[in-house]
Amino acid sequence: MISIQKGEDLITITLQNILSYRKNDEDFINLVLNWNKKVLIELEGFYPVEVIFDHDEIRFKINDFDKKINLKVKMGIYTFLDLAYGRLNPIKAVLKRKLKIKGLLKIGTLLKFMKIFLKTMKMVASDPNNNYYEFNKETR
Amino acid sequence: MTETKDRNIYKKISKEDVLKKLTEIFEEKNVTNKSGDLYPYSYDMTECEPHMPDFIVIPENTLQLIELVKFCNSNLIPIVPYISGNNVGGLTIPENGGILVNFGKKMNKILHVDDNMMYALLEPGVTFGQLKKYLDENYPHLRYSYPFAPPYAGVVGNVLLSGMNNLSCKIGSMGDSINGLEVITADGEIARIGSCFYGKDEAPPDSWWCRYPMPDLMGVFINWQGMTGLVTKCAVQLWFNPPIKKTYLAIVFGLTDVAQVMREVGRTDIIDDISAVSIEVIKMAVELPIPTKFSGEPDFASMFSISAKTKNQFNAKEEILFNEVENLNKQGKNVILVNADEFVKLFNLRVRCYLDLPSVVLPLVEYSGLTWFGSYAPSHKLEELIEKVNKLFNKHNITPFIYMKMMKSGHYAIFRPIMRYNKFKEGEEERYHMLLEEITDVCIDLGCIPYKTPAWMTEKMRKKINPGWINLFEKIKKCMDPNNIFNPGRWNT
Amino acid sequence: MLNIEFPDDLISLSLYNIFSSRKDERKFIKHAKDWNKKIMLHIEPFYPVTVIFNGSNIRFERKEYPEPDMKVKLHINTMLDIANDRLNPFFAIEEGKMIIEGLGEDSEKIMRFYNIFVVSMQMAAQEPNVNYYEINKNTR
Amino acid sequence: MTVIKQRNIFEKISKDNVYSKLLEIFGSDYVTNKDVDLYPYSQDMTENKPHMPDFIVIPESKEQLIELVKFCNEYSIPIVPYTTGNNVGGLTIPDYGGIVVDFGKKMNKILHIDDNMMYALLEPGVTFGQLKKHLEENYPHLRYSYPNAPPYSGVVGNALLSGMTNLGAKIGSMADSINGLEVITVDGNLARIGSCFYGKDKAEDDSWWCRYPMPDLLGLFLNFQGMTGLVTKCAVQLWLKEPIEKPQLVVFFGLTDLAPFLREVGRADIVNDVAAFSVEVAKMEVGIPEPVRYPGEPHYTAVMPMAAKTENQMNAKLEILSNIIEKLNKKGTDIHLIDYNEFAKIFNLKALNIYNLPSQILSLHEYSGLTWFGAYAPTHKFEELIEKTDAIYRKHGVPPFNYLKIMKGGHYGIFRPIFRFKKFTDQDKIVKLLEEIADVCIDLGCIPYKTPSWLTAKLRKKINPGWISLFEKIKHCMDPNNIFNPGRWNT
Repeated sequence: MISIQKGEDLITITLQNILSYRKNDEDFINLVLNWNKKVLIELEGFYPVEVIFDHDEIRFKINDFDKKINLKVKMGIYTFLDLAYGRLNPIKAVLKRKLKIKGLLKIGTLLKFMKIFLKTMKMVASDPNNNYYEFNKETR
Repeated sequence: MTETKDRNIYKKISKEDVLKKLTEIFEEKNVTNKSGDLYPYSYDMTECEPHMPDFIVIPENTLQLIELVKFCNSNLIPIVPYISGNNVGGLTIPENGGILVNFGKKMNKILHVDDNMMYALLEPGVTFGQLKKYLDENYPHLRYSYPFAPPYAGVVGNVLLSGMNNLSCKIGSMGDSINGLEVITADGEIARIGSCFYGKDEAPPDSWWCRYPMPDLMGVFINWQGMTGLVTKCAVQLWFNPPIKKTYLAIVFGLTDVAQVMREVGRTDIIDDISAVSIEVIKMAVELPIPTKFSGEPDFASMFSISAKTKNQFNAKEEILFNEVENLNKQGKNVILVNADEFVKLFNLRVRCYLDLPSVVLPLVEYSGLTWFGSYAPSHKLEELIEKVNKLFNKHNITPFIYMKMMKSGHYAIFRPIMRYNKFKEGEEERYHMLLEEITDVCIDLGCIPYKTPAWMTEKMRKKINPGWINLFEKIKKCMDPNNIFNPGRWNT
Repeated sequence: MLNIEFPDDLISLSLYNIFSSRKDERKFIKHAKDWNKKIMLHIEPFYPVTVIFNGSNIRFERKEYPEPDMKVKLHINTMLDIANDRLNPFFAIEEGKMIIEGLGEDSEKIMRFYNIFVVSMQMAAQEPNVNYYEINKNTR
Repeated sequence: MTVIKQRNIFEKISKDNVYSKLLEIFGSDYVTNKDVDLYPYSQDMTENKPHMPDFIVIPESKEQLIELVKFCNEYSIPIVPYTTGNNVGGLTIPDYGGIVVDFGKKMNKILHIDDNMMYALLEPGVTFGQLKKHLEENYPHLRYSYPNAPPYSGVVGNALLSGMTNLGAKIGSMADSINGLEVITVDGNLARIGSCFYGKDKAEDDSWWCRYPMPDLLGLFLNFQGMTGLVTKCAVQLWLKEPIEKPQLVVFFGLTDLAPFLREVGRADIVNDVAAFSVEVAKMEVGIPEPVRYPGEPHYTAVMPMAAKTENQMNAKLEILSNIIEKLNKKGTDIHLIDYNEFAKIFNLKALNIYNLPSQILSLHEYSGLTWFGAYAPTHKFEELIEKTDAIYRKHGVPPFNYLKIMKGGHYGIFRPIFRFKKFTDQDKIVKLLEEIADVCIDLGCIPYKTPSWLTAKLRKKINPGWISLFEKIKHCMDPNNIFNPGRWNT
């Protein structure tokens, strides 16, 4: 079981929403547990958010980031959506410089991040049941 | 805030005799005077002064109501129409007591849907949820337009009070989409207004298709908040329901940039509905206790809903929208346009409560208090409105919730600051009301015209309205309701 | 100088309109005068009209003649395509969009027909100066 | 036909005293009581009974009119508003005499065009030609909507009486496009109605942008034919002029093929307007003196203004249009679509008269008489209306001149038989025909607009009593001495 900090700004809320989707899923927990890395995600036009994987916790920061960041990821909102909705393959995105990554050499970290984040994001996007009606039954 | 001047309404007849008459008209089970039953009708979510009604009656036909009106008119007893009490303006608080007529319970039938001429003939109690369900099941190719309100809110009330809906950018004020009314006037006479006006007694259900071209008597009942008579039937226009629908989300940086974005996109005349909300409103939907805007976050999010009959028509409209946004960015605006469905799914599905109307915005209604300044606004003043109102919110350090719309292809706009608060927290209501009054003054000075107006607001307006209008208003009110029995107190009557 | 009878049905009126714009033009007169032929023109979805060239007169009859010298059949939209140069008349014949009977090998007949009908309708369609304001000055 | 019961309007004050009062208010150059001047105001092109006014006045300010109304109310003298007298319903014939107020001469200014909120603030005398010219020269990106009427007819009158325009299929009745009014009521009270209602004595030019959401007092002056007060200013909505225009012509070979087409194209919401005419009208257009329809000619032709922002949008609309026609023809109609500009150039440029509005259809006005039954109509009754009126036309040996429209995205229709006639020879014949047609149409639910009083007399027999007494109540409240255009709606 992974605990994920509640987001309070647009981007963090989004990241939290995505990551929470799998927080009870075995594979996800195995990936994240004790990964202990810091990833800086920036959506161009918005602002960077630091995602801190700390033992069984995921936390976020939107300012005074840590000195040591393991991975920096930068992309535009359209790339973000294209990746989520499977219109763009991450490798191509990197080659086309649509997905800019600092720390490319740490292949291990990168692949793990992709498994943790991109894969989850696609799952959220493609989940058919994951719609408002299911979600807010009580309010309809 | 204006004190409601209490008047003794039982000079001519005793309360007991009134009760006797009411039970005679409506039967015992449809009449009550027990304070336990009356209490919920004595207030709404706003800060407007509560006041107990003396009786609640549940009518089921016009004959009962004719009898009631005649009785009340000869005994000077107030009549207050009520559907579901969801208005945000104290509109059904019986300021002088009297009889509250609850249409919601029994007079809530969908009498006819005209497939060809696209209208629905409704009793006053019909709700949005009910109408939507009925159309989806029986006339999927037709649609009504839905407001930013709960599904259990009333259709007819919203229409008669020029409410908003999610086709506003296409069709404008609901006042323009009423085809006909059946009303009971003070003398207990029943009149059918609109194209349904032929026929001595009943009108055929297929005759409720237009408001014009005969002398427009309907105006006498539109936006009058029940002050001129009791509406017992209302025909509203429906629209063809196009197969293709998509909503775009424009994320706008810069406090006032959203104004020009709405104006320009509104004029393109390709959008069904344009609404814009402060970023805080979006975050509220995610159920953050006190949503605040962080630097780097955009100031407003604007929703554009597009519909089309064919793929080509949709693409053509999409192209026009893209070009428009591109132009705006060329002019130095900072607008990011994304597919709302895609974005919201990743962001947080709760935000769909702004896309799938009617809907309950839990974080908005879960508070004990809710109030607003809802107004029609001159679109060239939006920048100034946003800036000044934003300042006021900050001054009182209350989270700014601003909701705007572009109406009828850009012919006018809607400006609507909203506030939720805790009624029972000491001093809270006063604090919010002070802000609301300041906002009201600023907006009215800039030419905003509030709708669904509480009495304290109409009093401010009366000071600004030209005397000729006031005279005419009083003249018609007196002509229609000489004894002031119809929802007295509204517009300070 | 030719005189063209003023007809009172839709199609003849159109032909009248087309011809009269050229009725004083030498080239047109040369072809139309003394042609003495009956040309049956059927513009679909309308009805057949027979144009009768007789000396210096042109008349219209709203009916099929027993044996006209020529039968021409085409759809109104084909006619407009030809008139506005979107369709080459000869391709129109090839593609069966314009059906002509009785053209034979008589090259003079072809020349006359082409000039009187096709050229005239093209001139009418493309004449820039003839616009409604010129014609209806008095009513504006 | 109803006969108008006369009343002596100079009981309380002598005609001479009225005259001197009028001179005092308007100045001698702008008041007349000479028969030669009065005569043209005593009649219009219709069959409605002529009646001489007693005075014509030409106002130039509301102050004058306030004084006039107070005076007339005190002495119960009728006031009849007049702009250009082009209505086809005897609406400005002073049934009881009195004073005709001619707005057309001096109160005819375009006071303000609001580029952003897209409206025009007008005095009652502004004409369509004038407004169109002003927009084309100063605001080429904006447009108004124009009726099938001469350029010299009045904009405000048409808007206040729910007239037709060439945006009808898109925006519906003109009543829905009025943003605000300035009116003088019977007590000489000057009221500003609509979003312009703020401001004690004057409203800002940029404040005339909406009719709602305050209590709707505007209705009191819509379709009342001047019976409730004098309108002195009116704001009407304008629309963005779309760069691409491709009018289409549709021809209908089956007598009633037009009906389902109007319904379908209406709800498809792709055309600005549909102006459908009997083919006889199209032939009259190009100057056939006594047009008749020949076998093989279509029964109806429709001209449809279509506009778009981009080529793609236009093509998308045309695609939808041809799909509709294809679908209908599969069901047995015989309908064909033709590019109108191209066709007109081949056929006869005069035909563009029907498209380039406002315009004067000479052949319609060259006769001494012109009348009609113009009505809002239930679209599911179109077939029946066409068939029954067609039969009546034949019975009377008159060529059918019908004019149909679809309104506001298909929500309702317009059915309008028109008659031109020689006043002095065949008026009686035409009136008989007109009455028969009126009866049939009203029975089928049609609601006439710009109604002459003989027609409202028929309506009153069918309208529910509640409506009538509410109408009387309002009329009495607004005009207790019945001075405002008395006789309209049989008041």
